[in-house]
Amino acid sequence: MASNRHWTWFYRLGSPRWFYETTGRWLPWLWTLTLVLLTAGLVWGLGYAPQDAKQGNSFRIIYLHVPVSFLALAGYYLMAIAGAIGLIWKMKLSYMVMKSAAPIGAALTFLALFTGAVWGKPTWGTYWVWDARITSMLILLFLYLGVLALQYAFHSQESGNKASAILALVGTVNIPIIYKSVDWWYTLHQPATIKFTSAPSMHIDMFQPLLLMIVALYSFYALALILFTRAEILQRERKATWVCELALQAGKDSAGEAG
Amino acid sequence: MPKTPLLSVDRLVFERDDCNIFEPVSFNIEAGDIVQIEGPNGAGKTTLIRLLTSALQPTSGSILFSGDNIADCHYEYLASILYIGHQPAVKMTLSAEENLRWMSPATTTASEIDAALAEVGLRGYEDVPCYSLSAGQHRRVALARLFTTGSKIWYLDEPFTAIDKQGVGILQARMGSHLAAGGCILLSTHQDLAMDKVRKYNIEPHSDREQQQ
Amino acid sequence: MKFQFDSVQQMLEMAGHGHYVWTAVLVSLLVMAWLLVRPLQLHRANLKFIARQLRREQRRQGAGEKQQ
Amino acid sequence: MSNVGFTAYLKRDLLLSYRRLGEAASPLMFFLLVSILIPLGVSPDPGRLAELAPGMIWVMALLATLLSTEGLFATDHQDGSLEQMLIAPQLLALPVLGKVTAHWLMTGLPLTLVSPLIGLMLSLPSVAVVPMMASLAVGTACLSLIGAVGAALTVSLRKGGLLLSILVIPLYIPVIIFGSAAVQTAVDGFNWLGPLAILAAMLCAAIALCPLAIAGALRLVSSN
Repeated sequence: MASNRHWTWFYRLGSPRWFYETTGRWLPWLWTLTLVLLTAGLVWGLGYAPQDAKQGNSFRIIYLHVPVSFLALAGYYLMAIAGAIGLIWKMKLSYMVMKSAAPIGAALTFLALFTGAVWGKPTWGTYWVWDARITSMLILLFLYLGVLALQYAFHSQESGNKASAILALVGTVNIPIIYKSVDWWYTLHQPATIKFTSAPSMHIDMFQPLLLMIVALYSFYALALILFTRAEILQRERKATWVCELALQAGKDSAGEAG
Repeated sequence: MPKTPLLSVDRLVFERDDCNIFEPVSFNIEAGDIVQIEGPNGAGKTTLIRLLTSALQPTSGSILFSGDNIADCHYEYLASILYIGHQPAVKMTLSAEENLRWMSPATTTASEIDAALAEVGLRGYEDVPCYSLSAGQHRRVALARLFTTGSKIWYLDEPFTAIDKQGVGILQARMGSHLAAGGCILLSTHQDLAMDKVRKYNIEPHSDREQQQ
Repeated sequence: MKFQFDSVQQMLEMAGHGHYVWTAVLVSLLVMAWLLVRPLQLHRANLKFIARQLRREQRRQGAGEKQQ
Repeated sequence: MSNVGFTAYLKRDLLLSYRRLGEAASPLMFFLLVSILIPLGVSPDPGRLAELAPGMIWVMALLATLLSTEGLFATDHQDGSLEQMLIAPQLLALPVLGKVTAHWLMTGLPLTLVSPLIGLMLSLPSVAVVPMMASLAVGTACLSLIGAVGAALTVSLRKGGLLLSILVIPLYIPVIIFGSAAVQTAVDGFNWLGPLAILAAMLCAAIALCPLAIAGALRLVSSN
C-alpha cells in the first residue's frame, strides 16, 4: 500500500539481515570507541582524579559503580521497550534485542551491587547495608532474573518472548513504584545518625572523568547488545539463505587459515 | 452478484517458532455444509480449528464471517460459534447438570438441560459429580452442548474420541438436524461419517517441517 | 591535571584502599569482558553449527545421487 | 452463552472452591501453622514477638497468598475451560477480574478475618489490630491481582510454581512495605491512614491494569 511507504524504514529496521549487515559495518568503530573511552576513563579516574577529602582513594570505585548502575537501570527500560515493540508490531528483531538485553542488564546490576558492596566496606565499615538505593538495585536484579528465567522456561521460543515481554512491561510499571516505596521505607527506618543518601557535591575535576566513564559505559552497552543480538540473529535465522551463505563463507575462511 | 459465503478462509498460514505448520489453507463454508478436516497426526488439524475459533492469531491470511473479517466483528462472530476441543472443559466437582448449565445459553430451561443429558445417554447421572464418571461420559457431558446450543457454526475437534458406536450415531443424527436447520459444521475426525455430502479437506503439513526432522 | 601517585607501588596501595578499588576494577573488567566474549563465542558456535548442518545435507544429497 | 461476565465467573469459582473446601482452606492453615513457628523459632518472649509481629504477619500473609496463586488458572488450563473462556464473546478482562475476586474472597478475606487471632498469639498491641485487618484486606487484594499476572504467564508450564514466586515476589515489595508500615505506625501510635491510603491507591491501579496484563498473558502465552 502506498500510504504505508513512509513506514518502510521501520520495517527495514525490523529486518534481521539489515541489522546484521549494518551493525557489521559499525562494529570495528564501536570496538575502538569503547576500548579507548574505557581505558581513558579508567586511567583518568583511577590515576588523575583528585582523591576525595573524606573517603580517600576508595571513592575511585564511583567511576565504575555509578555508570554501571546507570546502565543497569536504563537497560531495563530498553528491554521493556523492545518487548513492547515486539508485542505491538510483532517484530522479530525487537524480541531478539529484548532477549539480548536481559543477560547484559543482569550482569551490570550484579556489578553495581558488587562494586557498591566493596565501596561500602571502607566507607561505611560494612559490605551490606539496607540502604534504599542498594535495596532497589537488589530488587532490579531479581526482576532481571525473572525475565531471564521466564524466557528460558518455555520450549517455544515465541511463547518465551511474549511472556518475558509482558513481564518486562509489568516490571516497568512497577519500577517507579518500587523505587518510591523503598525510598519511603528507608526514611522510615533510617537511623538519624548516618546519612548516605545525600550526594556529596562533586568537584569538577572528579566529575569530568565520571562523565567520561558514563559515555564509555553507554558505548560498551551498545557494543555488548549488538554482539549478543547478532549471535541471536544467526540462531533464529539459521534457515535463511543469507545466513547459510555466511556460514559456508566462514567455514571456508577458517579452513583457509588452518591450511 | 455472487452470494457471500457464511465462512470464507483465504490462504491461512500459521507459523510457530518461524516454522510453517501447514500449507496455506483456503475454503468456503455455506449454511448447511459439513467439512471434515483430514490429515496425518501432527498435521495441524487442532491448530487450524483453534485459528478458526480465534484462540490463535494467524500469521497471514484471513477468515471472513459473512464477508467481514472476524477481527472486525469479533464478538458477533464468537457469539455464533461453538467449539468443543480435546479437553471437555468439564469441572470434576460439579455435576453433569451443573456443567451443562454452565456451558449452555442463559435461556436454556431446566427441562431442555435434562432432555439434552438424556439424549447423550446420561439419564440418571444428572446429579452425579463428574469425578465419578468415566472419560467417555465426560465427553458426553461436553457434547450435550450440541443439544442446547443456538450457535450456527460448530467447530468439533475429534468429537467421537472415547464415544461408543451408539453414541456416534446419536451425535451424527444431531449434526444432521443442525445442517438441515441451516447451520454448518467443521470437524476433525479419523472416522468416516455416515452422512451425506460430507466435504473433506485434506490438510498438508508444510514442506518446511519435513526438512527439519 | 596531575598524576596523583608518586609510584606504581603507591597507586596499587592507594593509601590502604588499594585492594578495595582494585577488586572492584578487576571484577568489573572480568564481567564486562565476559559480556563481550560470550556473544562472540555464541556467534562462532552458531556459524559452525549451521555449516555442519549444511555439509551433512550436501553429503546426503551426494549419496542420494550416487545411488540413483 | 450464559457464562459470560464478571459475576458468572465469580460465582462459579466460589462454588468450585466451596466444593473443595479442604483445598481452599490450605492457605489459611498455612498462615496459622507458620505463625506457630515464629515463637518456636525466635523466642516466646512477648516483647520480642510484639516487635516482630507487624512484619511477620505480613510476610506470612504474602507467602500464603502466593501459595494459592499457582492454581488460579492451572486447573482451567488443564481441563480446557480456559480455552472456552478465551473465546467467550466478551472482554476477557471481566471474567479474569471475576476469578481474581473469587480468589481474594477465598484467601485474602479469610486471612484478614483470622489475623486478629494471630495478632493475639504474637502479642501484637491491640491498637494495631484494626489497622492490621484493614491493611491486610486491601493489601491481599493487591497481592491476588499481581500474583494472577504471574499465574497467567506461567500457566502453560508444567512446573510453574517456583518460577511464579521468582517472578512475583519482586512485584509484591511495595505492597508489603506499605502493608506492614500501616501496622507499624499504628503500633508506634501515629496516624496509620497514610500508608493505608497509598495501599488503596495501589489497589486501584492494580484493578485497572492487572486484568489487562492477565488477559494479554493468557491470550498470548497459554495458546502456544
